[in-house]
Amino acid sequence: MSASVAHATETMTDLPSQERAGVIGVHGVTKRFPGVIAVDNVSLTFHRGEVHVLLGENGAGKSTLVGMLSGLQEPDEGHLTLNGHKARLASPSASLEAGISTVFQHSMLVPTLTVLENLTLGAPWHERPPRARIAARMEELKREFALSLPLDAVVGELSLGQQQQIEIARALLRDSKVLILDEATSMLTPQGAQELGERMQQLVRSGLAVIFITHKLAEAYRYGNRISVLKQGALAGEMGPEELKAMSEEQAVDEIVRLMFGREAGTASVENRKSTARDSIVLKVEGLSTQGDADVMGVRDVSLALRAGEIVGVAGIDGNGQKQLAEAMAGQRPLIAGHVELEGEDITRASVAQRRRKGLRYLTDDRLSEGSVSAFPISENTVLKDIGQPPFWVRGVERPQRIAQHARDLIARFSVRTPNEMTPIGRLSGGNIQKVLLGRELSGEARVVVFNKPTYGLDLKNIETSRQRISDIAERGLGVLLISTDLDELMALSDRIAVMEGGRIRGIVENDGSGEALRLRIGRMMAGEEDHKQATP
Amino acid sequence: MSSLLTEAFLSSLFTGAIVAAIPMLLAGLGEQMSEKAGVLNIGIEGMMLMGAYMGFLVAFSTDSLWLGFLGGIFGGVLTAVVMAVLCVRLGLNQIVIGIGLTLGVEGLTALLHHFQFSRTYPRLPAPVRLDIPGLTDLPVIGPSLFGRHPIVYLALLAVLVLALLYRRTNLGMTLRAAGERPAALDVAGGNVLGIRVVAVLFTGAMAGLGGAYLANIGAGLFIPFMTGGAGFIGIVLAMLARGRPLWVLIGSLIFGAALSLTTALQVAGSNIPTDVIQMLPFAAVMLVLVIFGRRAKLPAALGAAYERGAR
Amino acid sequence: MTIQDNMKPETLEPELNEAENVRPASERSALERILTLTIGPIIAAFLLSAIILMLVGVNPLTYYGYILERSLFSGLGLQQTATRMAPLLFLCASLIVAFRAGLWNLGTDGQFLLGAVISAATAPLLVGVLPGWAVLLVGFVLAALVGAIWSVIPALLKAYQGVNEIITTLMMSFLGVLLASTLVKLLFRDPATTVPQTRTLPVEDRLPRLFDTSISSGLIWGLIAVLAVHIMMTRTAFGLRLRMVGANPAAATHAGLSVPLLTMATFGISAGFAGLSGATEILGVAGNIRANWDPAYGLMVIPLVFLARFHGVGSIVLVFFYSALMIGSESAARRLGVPQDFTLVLVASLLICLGLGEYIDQHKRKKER
Amino acid sequence: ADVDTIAVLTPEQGSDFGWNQQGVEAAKAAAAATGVEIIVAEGLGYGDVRAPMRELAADGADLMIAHASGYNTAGPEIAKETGVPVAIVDSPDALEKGLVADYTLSGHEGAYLAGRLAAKMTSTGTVGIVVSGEPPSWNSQSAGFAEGVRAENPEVKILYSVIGPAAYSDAAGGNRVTTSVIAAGADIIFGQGNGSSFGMIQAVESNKATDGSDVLFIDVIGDKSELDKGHLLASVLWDMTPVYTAMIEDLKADKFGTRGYAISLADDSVRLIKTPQVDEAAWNEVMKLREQIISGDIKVEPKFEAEEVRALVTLAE
Ligand SMILES: Nc1ncnc2c1ncn2[C@@H]1O[C@H](COP(=O)(O)OP(=O)(O)OP(=O)(O)O)[C@@H](O)[C@H]1O
Ligand SMILES: Nc1ncnc2c1ncn2[C@@H]1O[C@H](COP(=O)(O)OP(=O)(O)OP(=O)(O)O)[C@@H](O)[C@H]1O
Ligand SMILES: [Mg+2]
Ligand SMILES: [Mg+2]
Repeated sequence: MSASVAHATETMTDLPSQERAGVIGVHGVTKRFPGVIAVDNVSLTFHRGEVHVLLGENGAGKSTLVGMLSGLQEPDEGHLTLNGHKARLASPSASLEAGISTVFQHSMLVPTLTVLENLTLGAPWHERPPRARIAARMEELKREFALSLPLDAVVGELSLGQQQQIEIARALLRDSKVLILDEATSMLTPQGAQELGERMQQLVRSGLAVIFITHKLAEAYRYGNRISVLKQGALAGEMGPEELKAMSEEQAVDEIVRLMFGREAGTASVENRKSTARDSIVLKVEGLSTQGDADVMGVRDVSLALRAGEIVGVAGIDGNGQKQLAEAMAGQRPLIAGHVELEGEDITRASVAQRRRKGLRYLTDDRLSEGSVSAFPISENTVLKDIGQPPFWVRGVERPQRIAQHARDLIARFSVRTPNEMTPIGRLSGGNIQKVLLGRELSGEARVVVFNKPTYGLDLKNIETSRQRISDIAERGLGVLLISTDLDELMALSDRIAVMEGGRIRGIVENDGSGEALRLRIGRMMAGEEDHKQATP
Repeated sequence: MSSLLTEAFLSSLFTGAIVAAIPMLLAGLGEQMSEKAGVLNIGIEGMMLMGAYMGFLVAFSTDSLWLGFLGGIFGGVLTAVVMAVLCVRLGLNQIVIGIGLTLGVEGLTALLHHFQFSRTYPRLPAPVRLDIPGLTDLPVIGPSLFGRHPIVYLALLAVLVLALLYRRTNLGMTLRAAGERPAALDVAGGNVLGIRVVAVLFTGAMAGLGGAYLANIGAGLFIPFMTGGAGFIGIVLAMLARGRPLWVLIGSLIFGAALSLTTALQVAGSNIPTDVIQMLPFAAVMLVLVIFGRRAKLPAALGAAYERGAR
Repeated sequence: MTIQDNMKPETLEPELNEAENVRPASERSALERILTLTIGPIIAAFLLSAIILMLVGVNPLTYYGYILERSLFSGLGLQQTATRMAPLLFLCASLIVAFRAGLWNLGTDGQFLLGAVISAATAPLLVGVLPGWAVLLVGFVLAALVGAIWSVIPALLKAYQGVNEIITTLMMSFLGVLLASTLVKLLFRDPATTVPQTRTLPVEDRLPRLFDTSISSGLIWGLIAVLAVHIMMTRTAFGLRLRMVGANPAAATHAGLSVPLLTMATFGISAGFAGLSGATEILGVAGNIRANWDPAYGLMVIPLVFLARFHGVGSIVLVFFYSALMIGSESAARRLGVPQDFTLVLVASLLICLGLGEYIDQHKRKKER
Repeated sequence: ADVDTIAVLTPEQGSDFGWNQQGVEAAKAAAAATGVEIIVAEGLGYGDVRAPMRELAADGADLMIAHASGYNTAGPEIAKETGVPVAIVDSPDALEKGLVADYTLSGHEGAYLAGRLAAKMTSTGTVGIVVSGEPPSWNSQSAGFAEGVRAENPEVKILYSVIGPAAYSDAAGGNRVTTSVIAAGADIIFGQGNGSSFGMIQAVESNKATDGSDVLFIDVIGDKSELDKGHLLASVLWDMTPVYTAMIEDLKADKFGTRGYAISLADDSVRLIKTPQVDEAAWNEVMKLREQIISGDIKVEPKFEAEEVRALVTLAE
């Protein structure tokens, strides 16, 4: 790892000075959306031969800035420059023509088309697909970057990691001058992320400018030559190559955190919480199996027991049956075998609503398309899982006042930032939606809460408060099943960690604080190796 | 039943199937392109009717069937322009505007017909037919398949041309991207609204041609409301054809055959009440929907307006 | 099939809430918005239609004046307008349920006719057997049932197979229209007439007229139906469930609702109201049904309900407006020689102009921030 | 009673060379003959006609002729409600003195003659009947035609086909079905339809019979000879002027509603139009038959049911 860091800080020196004007720049740009100033009078220059890292909390305006550079949005104020000249990028094609290639935060592939077609996308409609040319270029990429893709595979059938590779390949195929990667490492394994880091360094050495956006501060330090921090749309600080080189990783991270949050955010985070597990078993799952199909993996023969006050983590690479397990427990997915017990009561046949009333709660990982109805006001969203129940409904008739009051309480208790409870929930930021959903799951008599990736996509500050809440819940004596792809999170919070792979539990390990060794053991199980020292309570 | 399988029965079946299939084929091919590109073009019925009216008007006033077809295409495109502006460029609801357009064109053409033709009912001369020597003389299928107006062969050729275009050029891929993930096409440098507008206009052109066929070849004159749901059948054909022109052809032939079977059964003197026979084509479509409906995979962004950068 | 997600009528609504909740008072005045959203487009639509009238040589002022006079300003015209509203109101109720629940029930014409046929077939036979009110009740109940039954196939296909309801309901509608006339000819035909039609329910056994007018009390029931549906959809738990399925089925499943069952229920209620609509026309006005009769109200009401943004009161206003137009234009057809089809042109122009108005409004609001 | 204004109500525009046009023109002629004013209300559709009827009553009509079988429920009801006499069609039993009269129109005698003519002139030995729907008045003509063909030559095959749904305006459907019928061997088509008849004529003009000869068309109710391009053989023309005139006179004489009215060969209210395509010899024979019908030597009974028609045409065994 230190090798690549060394590369990173070297490349700058031998570039001709005229290049210092910057291949692309933004000057005093401002972009407003209803109710928010997404980007606020930002000026930045991106240079050839540099990996320029953009950092900032959720909603800081990073993607909006990217949008302006890639022609998706035009600034309300300010302007862009290309090679020092004022320029306008009115459409994505204008941006592509200017030599700017972007890998967006959210996948921009067409899942029903083949890899080749996705790589050709945007070519004039009357031309024939340039298969031979693309195949030849892919060969080159394969040699240069070890990027290898099945050209005739349908994209939707590939893994998310492979899909991200397609997007990177697409950006590389266009002989671009600027490459923008917006959270391009989010779906990659640590290994993949490192490869990408090395690839970026390779690219800047060949004369490109790379703009790299990430939430992982260590990555920023390791792969970046220059770091800019955005805060609430405005530029909060910049760290040049010399400055960066002079700092250690820890120092740099501290500095970034200070710039981003204005305080030492990292320190207060829940470090290996103390177990609050009690003896009574609140949730027991035995031999649970679900039907799989082409799109979703089935869960096979999962058994698990959860004690009051205990947090059991579920680790695994995304898509190995975790979501299906959670859904099966919540009653959302039919079982083909096995049974579920809640505090000794068999709830295998209970419906979602019945389970909820008995105290089994499930916080989905898909806040927007599953957890909330974005067009409905916050107030209605807080009671979506209690439709028809008193006190919000009396004999089926809505009590709007009661609901509004309930929503206002929840907003206050979970400090949801919103104009009022009538605001459509889709208008809130991801973190605030998450707070509403959390509040919804925890209201009333909860006994067991299943969290599915509760901090996914949140910024450091929000991650921290969310983790604190989860830990508090366990302390109150609830059982918590915590599904996450983030091993650090699991190791910080869980009493035990179950590892899922291929729809099965490969093993359950005690979180004994053994650090790297445990991490390695879990990693092996995630890759499908059976763990024989299963620890069951 | 064996006595039904006479030459008379079969030739009326084949003849009727082809005659009935052509307008639906044209409409279905047109609709297919819109649907691929993510626009559910419910206004196609109106486009057909406008095509029928304009097609007849031009053919009648210029004495040229071919100019008439051009007129039909123009009429269809004219209607499609409204749809393209309102639904593609401005993002208004496609179903409501589609229904509105259809109603509007029904009213408008009936009104114009009333003031122009309703006292005289002018008709066009019988269309020339392209007799293919030898083939036309074949028993049963000869006169039905061959010896039709050239536009029939053009419609069949359109199936081939479209299939090739979709397969051999970037067109198919671009359309599918616009229908599946318009944002992906946009950021790749494609022109989402452009391709959608083109698709909607193409639908208008094909529907207009289909309408002109109905008026000029099918009837020899324009009658208000004469399309009678052919456009809606086109929508169903396009939805079931999963993006393949050949399937639209097969579907339209099946539907045409079902329509024609109602005639053929009657001509053959079947004793089933005609009211019951006439439900056949629609019952056939429902049956197909019940059996295959699930497989009618529609584009993910079908019906959704695209606005760059919206979220 | 994800088409439903995009085309959900429900998803078109948020702009409304936005207008209510977020806009600070300082922005464009309410008056200006009303101008761009309603009054402007209505005037534009009438102007557009006026141009078309002028093209065919009719003086638009004479025409519009005539329509107003005939449908609203004469006692007789107003009564006719009110009577014409009844079946349309029931159709509004039908569509409001479906649209708010995210389903495109485009098959109301078939449901309407089959409802009409069953009520026309049964009611006259029951006269004398049951008391008058019971005859009507049976007619209405059967019509609702038959309408609902006609939606079962699209409902099942949609709920359990995900088959797009636009095509299935349209096809079932074509089929229903044919079946209705076949039933009249083959099963329910009045043997006493040469014309294929059902037995006639005597005038005195139909829905009572209001006071001393010729207005059918179907109007009252239609108004009740629309308002009841409106309240159900906006104020009850059941309505919220339906709306939730409409707005986001995944969230509904997540919240423990049975999306397939609620989908079936939506179809049943919507189609049931369409059947009732057919029954009001028969039991309130026509008294019998003839083979091949198809007023095709269903497709026409869709734009109206849409323009009203699925709002009950808004729909009532638009139905009133449309009925007046229909009555007036029937009269104008005779006096001014403009075929009734012209109303279609007028409604289409309205739809287009109101759509444009909405677009302009949104655009302006975007620019303002 | 005093009669100064009558009204005629038609479902479609009175310019269709058929049912509506004949009705409107006859009403105008009858009004002129009896010296009364006339209000023409055309294009009212097949829906609820109560609103326009109430309005016409309020506008002072002394007699309303509801010229569509779809109006025969509303007609008597409005007559009772407003007291204005109404004439309706196809309801012989609905007579009510001073209020409701019926005129049941059946051109079966004319159609019979057309059938005789067709059977004489067919060269393929097959004739076709194409109808857009099966209302009673058309059934009676289809049956009359088939009986005529049978009587002339039992060997001639009679193909029968109903176009289908929405068929009244389905010109293309008319063409398609007629084309099929021609392909199945017919060389003379007896066609009944509104807008769809024009499609039938188009098919007749653009297809050759299976033996290569020209196909001919026999029309009903109206007179399309000015539109003809050499394929019109005849038309069974209905003239309602005598009917309406009699009605007005009965009304004046306070006898309205005491009898029904009909059209017949005898007073030429039903007659066959001759075109250049008619074979002279055949025509003369047919005219002789006409005399026999009028004199009662040949009896042609009207048959209003679709089943009765199907029983007469050629069925599969
Ligand atoms: N199209 C849009 N419409 C409305 N608001 C938007 C839009 N795009 C961005 N915003 C808002 O602008 C702000 C900046 O968003 P942006 O996506 O740039 O943040 P980000 O820094 O990329 O955040 P993240 O780390 O979550 O990706 C946010 O408050 C966001 O909600
Ligand atoms: N469709 C939209 N229309 C208007 N405003 C929107 C829209 N989407 C998002 N926003 C604005 O964007 C903000 C939320 O954006 P986003 O979801 O990117 O936030 P976030 O960065 O995830 O926030 P958090 O830090 O709380 O997670 C809201 O404040 C809202 O005003
Ligand atoms: Mg971002
Ligand atoms: Mg976010």
